Amino acid sequence: VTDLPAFRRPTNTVFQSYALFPHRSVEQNVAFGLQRQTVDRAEVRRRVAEELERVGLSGEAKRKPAQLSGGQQQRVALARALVNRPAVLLLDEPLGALDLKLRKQLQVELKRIQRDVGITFIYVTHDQEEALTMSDRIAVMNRGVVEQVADPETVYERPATTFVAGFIGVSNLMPGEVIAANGDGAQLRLDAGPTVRTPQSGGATSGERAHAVVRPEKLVLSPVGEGGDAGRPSVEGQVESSLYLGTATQMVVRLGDDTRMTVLVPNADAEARRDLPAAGDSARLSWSDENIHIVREGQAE
Amino acid sequence: VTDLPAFRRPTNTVFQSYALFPHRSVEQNVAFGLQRQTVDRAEVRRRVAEELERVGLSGEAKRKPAQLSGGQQQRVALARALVNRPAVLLLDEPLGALDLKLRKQLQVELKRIQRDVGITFIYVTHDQEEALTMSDRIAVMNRGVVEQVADPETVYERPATTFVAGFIGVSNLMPGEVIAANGDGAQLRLDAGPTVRTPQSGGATSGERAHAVVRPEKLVLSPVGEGGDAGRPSVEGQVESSLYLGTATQMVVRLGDDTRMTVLVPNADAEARRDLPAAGDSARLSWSDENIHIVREGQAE
Amino acid sequence: MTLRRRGIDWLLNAYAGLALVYLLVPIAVIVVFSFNNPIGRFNFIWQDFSLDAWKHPFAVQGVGDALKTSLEIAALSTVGATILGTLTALALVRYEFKGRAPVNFFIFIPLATPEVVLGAALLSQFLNLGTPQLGFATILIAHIMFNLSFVVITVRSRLIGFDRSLEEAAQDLGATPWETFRLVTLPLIMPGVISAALLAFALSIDDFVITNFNSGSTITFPLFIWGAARVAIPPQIYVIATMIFLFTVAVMILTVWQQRRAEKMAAVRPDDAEPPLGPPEPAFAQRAAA
Amino acid sequence: MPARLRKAALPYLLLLPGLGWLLLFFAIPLLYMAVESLKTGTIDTGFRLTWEFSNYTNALSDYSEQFVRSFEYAGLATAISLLIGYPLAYVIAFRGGRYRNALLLLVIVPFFVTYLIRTLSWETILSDSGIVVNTLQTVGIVSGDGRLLDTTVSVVAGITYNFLPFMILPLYASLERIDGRLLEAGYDLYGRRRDVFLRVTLPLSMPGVVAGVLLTFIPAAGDFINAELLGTPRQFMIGNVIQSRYLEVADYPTAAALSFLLMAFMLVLVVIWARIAGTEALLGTEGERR
Amino acid sequence: GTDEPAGSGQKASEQKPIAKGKIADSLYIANWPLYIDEKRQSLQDFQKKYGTKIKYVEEVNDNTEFFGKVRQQYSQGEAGGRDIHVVTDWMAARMIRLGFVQKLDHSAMPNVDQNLIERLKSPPFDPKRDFSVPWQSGLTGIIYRKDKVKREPKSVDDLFDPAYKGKVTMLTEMRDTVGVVAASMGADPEKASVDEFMKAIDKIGQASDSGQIRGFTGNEYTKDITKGDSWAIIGWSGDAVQLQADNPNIQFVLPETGGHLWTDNMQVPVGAPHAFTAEKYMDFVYQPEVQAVIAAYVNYICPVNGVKEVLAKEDPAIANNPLIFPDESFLKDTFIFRGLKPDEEQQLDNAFQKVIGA
Ligand SMILES: Nc1ncnc2c1ncn2[C@@H]1O[C@H](COP(=O)(O)OP(=O)(O)OP(=O)(O)O)[C@@H](O)[C@H]1O
Ligand SMILES: Nc1ncnc2c1ncn2[C@@H]1O[C@H](COP(=O)(O)OP(=O)(O)OP(=O)(O)O)[C@@H](O)[C@H]1O
Ligand SMILES: [Mg+2]
Ligand SMILES: [Mg+2]
Repeated sequence: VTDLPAFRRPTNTVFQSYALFPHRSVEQNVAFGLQRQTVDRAEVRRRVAEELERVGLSGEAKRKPAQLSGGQQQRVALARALVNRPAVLLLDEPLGALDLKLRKQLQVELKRIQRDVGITFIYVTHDQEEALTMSDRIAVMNRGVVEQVADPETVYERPATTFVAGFIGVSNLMPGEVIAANGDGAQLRLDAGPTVRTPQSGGATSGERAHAVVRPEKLVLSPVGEGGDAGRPSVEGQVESSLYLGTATQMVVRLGDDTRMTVLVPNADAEARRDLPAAGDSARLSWSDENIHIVREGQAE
Repeated sequence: VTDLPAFRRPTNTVFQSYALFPHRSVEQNVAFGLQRQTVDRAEVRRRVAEELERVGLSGEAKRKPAQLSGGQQQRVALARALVNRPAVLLLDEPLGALDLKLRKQLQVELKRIQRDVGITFIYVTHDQEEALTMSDRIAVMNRGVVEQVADPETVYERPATTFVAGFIGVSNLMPGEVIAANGDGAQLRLDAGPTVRTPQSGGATSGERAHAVVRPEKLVLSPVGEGGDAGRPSVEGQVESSLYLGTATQMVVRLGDDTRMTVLVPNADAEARRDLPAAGDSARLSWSDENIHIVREGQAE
Repeated sequence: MTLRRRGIDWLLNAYAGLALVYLLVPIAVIVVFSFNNPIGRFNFIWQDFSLDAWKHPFAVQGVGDALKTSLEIAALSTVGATILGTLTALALVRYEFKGRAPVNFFIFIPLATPEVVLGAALLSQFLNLGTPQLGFATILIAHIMFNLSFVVITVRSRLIGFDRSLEEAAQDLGATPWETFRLVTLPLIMPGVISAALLAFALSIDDFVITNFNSGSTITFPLFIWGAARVAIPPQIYVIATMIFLFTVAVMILTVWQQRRAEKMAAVRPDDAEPPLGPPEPAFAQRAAA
Repeated sequence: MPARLRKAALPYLLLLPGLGWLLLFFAIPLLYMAVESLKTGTIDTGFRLTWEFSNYTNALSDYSEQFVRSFEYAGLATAISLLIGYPLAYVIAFRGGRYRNALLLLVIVPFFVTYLIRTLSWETILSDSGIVVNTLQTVGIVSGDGRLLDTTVSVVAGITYNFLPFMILPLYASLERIDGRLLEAGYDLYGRRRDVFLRVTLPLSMPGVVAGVLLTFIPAAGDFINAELLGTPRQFMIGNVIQSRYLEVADYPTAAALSFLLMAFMLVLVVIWARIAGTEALLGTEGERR
Repeated sequence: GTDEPAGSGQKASEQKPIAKGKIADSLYIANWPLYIDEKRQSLQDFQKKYGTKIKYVEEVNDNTEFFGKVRQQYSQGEAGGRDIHVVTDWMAARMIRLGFVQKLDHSAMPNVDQNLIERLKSPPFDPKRDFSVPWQSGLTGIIYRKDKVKREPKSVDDLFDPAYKGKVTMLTEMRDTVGVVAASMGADPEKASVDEFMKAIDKIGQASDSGQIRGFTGNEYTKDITKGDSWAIIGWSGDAVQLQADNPNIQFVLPETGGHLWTDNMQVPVGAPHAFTAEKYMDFVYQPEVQAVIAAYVNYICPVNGVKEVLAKEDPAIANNPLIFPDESFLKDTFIFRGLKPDEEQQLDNAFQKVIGA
């Protein structure tokens, strides 16, 4: 495809900066692509109207881009691309320029429209949450190299590399040494002390260095001493800080080997929160085997 | 204060757009304020250096703003204001222009610096999470009117008005009628069916319309039929959509009276997620009394 | 396809090249003929190469004084027009006040008025008043007059792209209004002001028409050329022209360079960058739009 | 409070010097000229105000030819400038790359050679025995005994040359502002180069065209130097008449009347032009403000 | 030391001559371009002798243009600092008529009385030379390129020969052009009627419209003829002489029907700050040896007797050139354009201005 001139390619792009034609009205903007492909007048008008309808801008058809809000401009850019029914639609950080609330709202809308028209969207974003919520499949790129392609859940639960782990969500990386690895899992002696078992070996071979990854919400925080259910693997450390997020409380725990672990404690019920350890207290972090995951050094960029 | 000319006021501001002087070097920018107040040369140099040290830009002292990254520019703006040791520092969406990752990082830094210099920061932001994590007290304004002033937890857990409830975090507003209210709580008959008790009356009087608010993470989702623990109040509805957020799964449930309720289910363990109801299933939402809160119609903007 | 495109590109570039040649040929001729060694008075047939004219560029009686007068007037009128014009521009861009639109229009009229008319009108005034006596003073007055609008418009175009929050910031940091202007506003509009000054200087030193009306017995460089042109232009004049030319080019290169630096730092949107001798384009666009 | 008062007065204080100057040496002179234009008399007997409005009708009927010619030539020159200037500005803006400023400098270069001299240089270039004429004669474009100098061709060529930069600079300014991503978008939406140029580039450069046309046409229509040096009375424009009526025949009333007529025509044309082109220009600039 | 300026607008007759005074230390002369030797010897000598610094400004490019410039001041008795201006006969006449110039005191100018050539002693507009002293005189005739024309033009009619279409120029000075053409049509410009002049103007107009006449010029015709852009033109003798020096193909011929003899005169404007010194200078340049330097350079008709002799030694070529030192027989083919009444002048000027397109 790349060696076709742009105007021959069966794709369209929604530009990071929208790149709307300032001198053309909304509908003229949307019509631009069709007019280039000798579609007859009436047809053009019909499809433009339909597309504006879809993005809910029928009212603004005659306006000039400069007279629209950021969100509306974004929708025009979208309509302008969609109206051509490309095989693939490339969206380059389409919501990057909008403020939080508007972004959230347009995310939902974009999903709706995508389902509606059934075109493949390639959606470029820096916002991990956006990535997780919007996509069927995510490709995480690092310095132009794809590090993992998978469905959101896999990318989040089982990041392929430390970069992915760090980029999507908060990563808790515990360094250690693989002491045993085979088809159904591996054993890792953490520098923090305990030895842990992971469900997959992630191709690690015994003897090599690797990281164990646990997501913050998968960690259970309990006061030291009372052993918790001994079955579960756990590490100990000292609470460094505690941050109230509303839906949850985020705590940072420093382990023996100075690795920082982030724990997300849902604010399910108030008293539960009240007896959370405060900064300075020492605490135990435990998790269930299935929630730990191994990432090999090598893959760490 | 307001009728003093700007240049006489004991406050300083960090502007939304930083408004750094492009023709002056970083240190000249920072020195600007002090030079206006006949502080002697050496003193100025000392304090500027110290301030740049604080924001970690000693290395860039001689650079021009245009040669700095967004984050660095932000820090210069901060230093330029701080160096004057104002009684109050006003920050107008200081991180608004930065991208997610950088924002998070600078939030932490700002907190550190604030503790460090001990100046009162007035921090304007649209980002609810920022508000919750950064502040000791939050004032929520709607159309220039302050709707609530309180510490983050109170604002989140017990919003004073429906606007506040909606603005800070996702709000689940269940409309209903107050059937009884007194000092230690009120009773509300929800349009969705059940009657609920709330810990405070929020000044509501029986007979009037009001909303019951429950935060998404406080709701417990269980399949219909199995009554759950009957003690807990609950409502029934139909799952509309389910969104994977990584740390949690967000589900929208439509109640009998078409109120939409958002539920946040922590992704604590995998199988728990697996047997979450899918879109279309009907489900029961329950909560504990202490987590429900009453907001009066009137206050709803 | 791509071949055809390359063809078009080539043609376009060639065309542009020719256009440039058209612009430069006459200047080449001037430079060349400054080295001519004409027989007799007339210097428009190439005889043979000679440096005589370059050795004594001011040998021709009166040309030195004329040039001196021109430079003095250009310098003074540039200073005058630049100051007055900048103040006016500031008022127009910075303040909402009664009668701004009419003022804007009034500023524009001189630009839409042919030089002949400007000169003639001013002359009728001087003639009717009888004073001041036509000469240096009247030329200076005239030059400041026709330069003003150009300055206003050039500076204004710069001010329009100016980020006001910078001034708020300065005030917030305790700068008095005057300090704010001196330390923030002025340095930032300086490139615009410099462009304006250059433009004014160029227009002034080059002006014949208006000067011719109001010069009395004072003779500027263009007037001298006009007189000489009726008889014969000695090579010395081409020499001086070439010298002026080379000098201005040097100045230009310097300003372009320093403006580039200015633009880099400037808070105004980079697309406000104007060629140093850039015309009052935005203003005209605005007027045209009004 | 006094501070407030001062604030309110400030814009007027800033305006005072510049505006005052223009009032004193532009507006009032026009009044004097108005009076002058209604007088009768001869240079010897002196002129008396007799409200002779016929001066205007006479001037118009006597010199309609020169009026028409002026606008003819100016229009021609403007059109040609546009044809020459647009591609050049386009190439500099989009292909100039690193050399943009250098190329721009070349465009402005003619400014740095005294107007009269560069015009005289054309006299040399176009002279009957010069290279240009000879080659054109051998090619047969110009008849054997034909000539270029002292013809419409030479005059229009001179005008075009002298005001070409006024066309190019605004064109460049507006082209250079066009956001490259808009063109990208154009191609992405199946636009061929032609489409993208006609539908995107051209409309967005309208402000430049508007400004350029104004900046070229106005001085061109008032010019008399080119006709004087490169033409003969048969090419004389209204400017020639005004200046000779004023400075040579000392027929002030007619000269003043002509001046006003010229100025009136000019303003009318400008306003009309602004109305036609206005909207376009406005939108163009609006676009950049984003 | 300045002298009493005479009140303006006074009738010439009643005016008192310039009072004697002492030599001022500065003097302002307004003259035509290139109308004096390059070194300006006479100025330096004058300064050597009287210690007067002379401001010599070449500001007269055209009689009417100059008149337009100074009229306002002169009419208010202001000379604009000028002590001497040099204008052509008819303009000199107008200046006198308007009382713009001061009456000269011949007793202060012995050399003038003694050396002024006969032919110029009493022109119609100033019979006793009370208000004007000739600077240089000249002839208006035909200049042509020997190498371009097919045969030597004898009369002005030859300029209307279609063979020279587009290669003919005439002068913007109305009296020069109209004079010679009218003469070629059988009129005598010394006393011709306005109608006869108008006829000439019509003829010129037709030729101009037909393109026969390339254009009307001031001094700048010298360029065209040298370049060869024009072949046969109406021009001035002095230029012809100078041009010849550079290009022998350039020739001057006095039309059989008569050429125009004109004079550029020095005058002292009313209000001149150094009128007496001005007289002294006029007298000064009427010394043959001083005048010789000027004559040798400008090559117009020299109004001063005795110069020929001076030059005979140094530069016989010039001394024997009839265009510079014409004998009476040569001068009989010349006419001096008659003085015009203001209304006549207005009429002819307007008509002529129309023809030449300005
Ligand atoms: N293939 C390439 N060759 C040369 N330079 C490139 C190339 N790709 C990108 N760049 C340079 O890297 C810079 C960033 O490119 P680009 O805008 O594609 O990054 P991006 O990933 O889109 O950034 P963002 O995600 O913030 O939009 C560009 O300004 C360009 O100069
Ligand atoms: N007191 C006021 N009087 C008049 N207009 C006002 C006033 N306050 C604000 N505005 C108008 O409202 C607009 C927005 O004002 P302002 O920038 O203060 O909003 P904001 O809350 O800061 O927005 P954001 O939070 O996005 O920065 C301004 O452009 C201004 O025109
Ligand atoms: Mg990008
Ligand atoms: Mg704000």
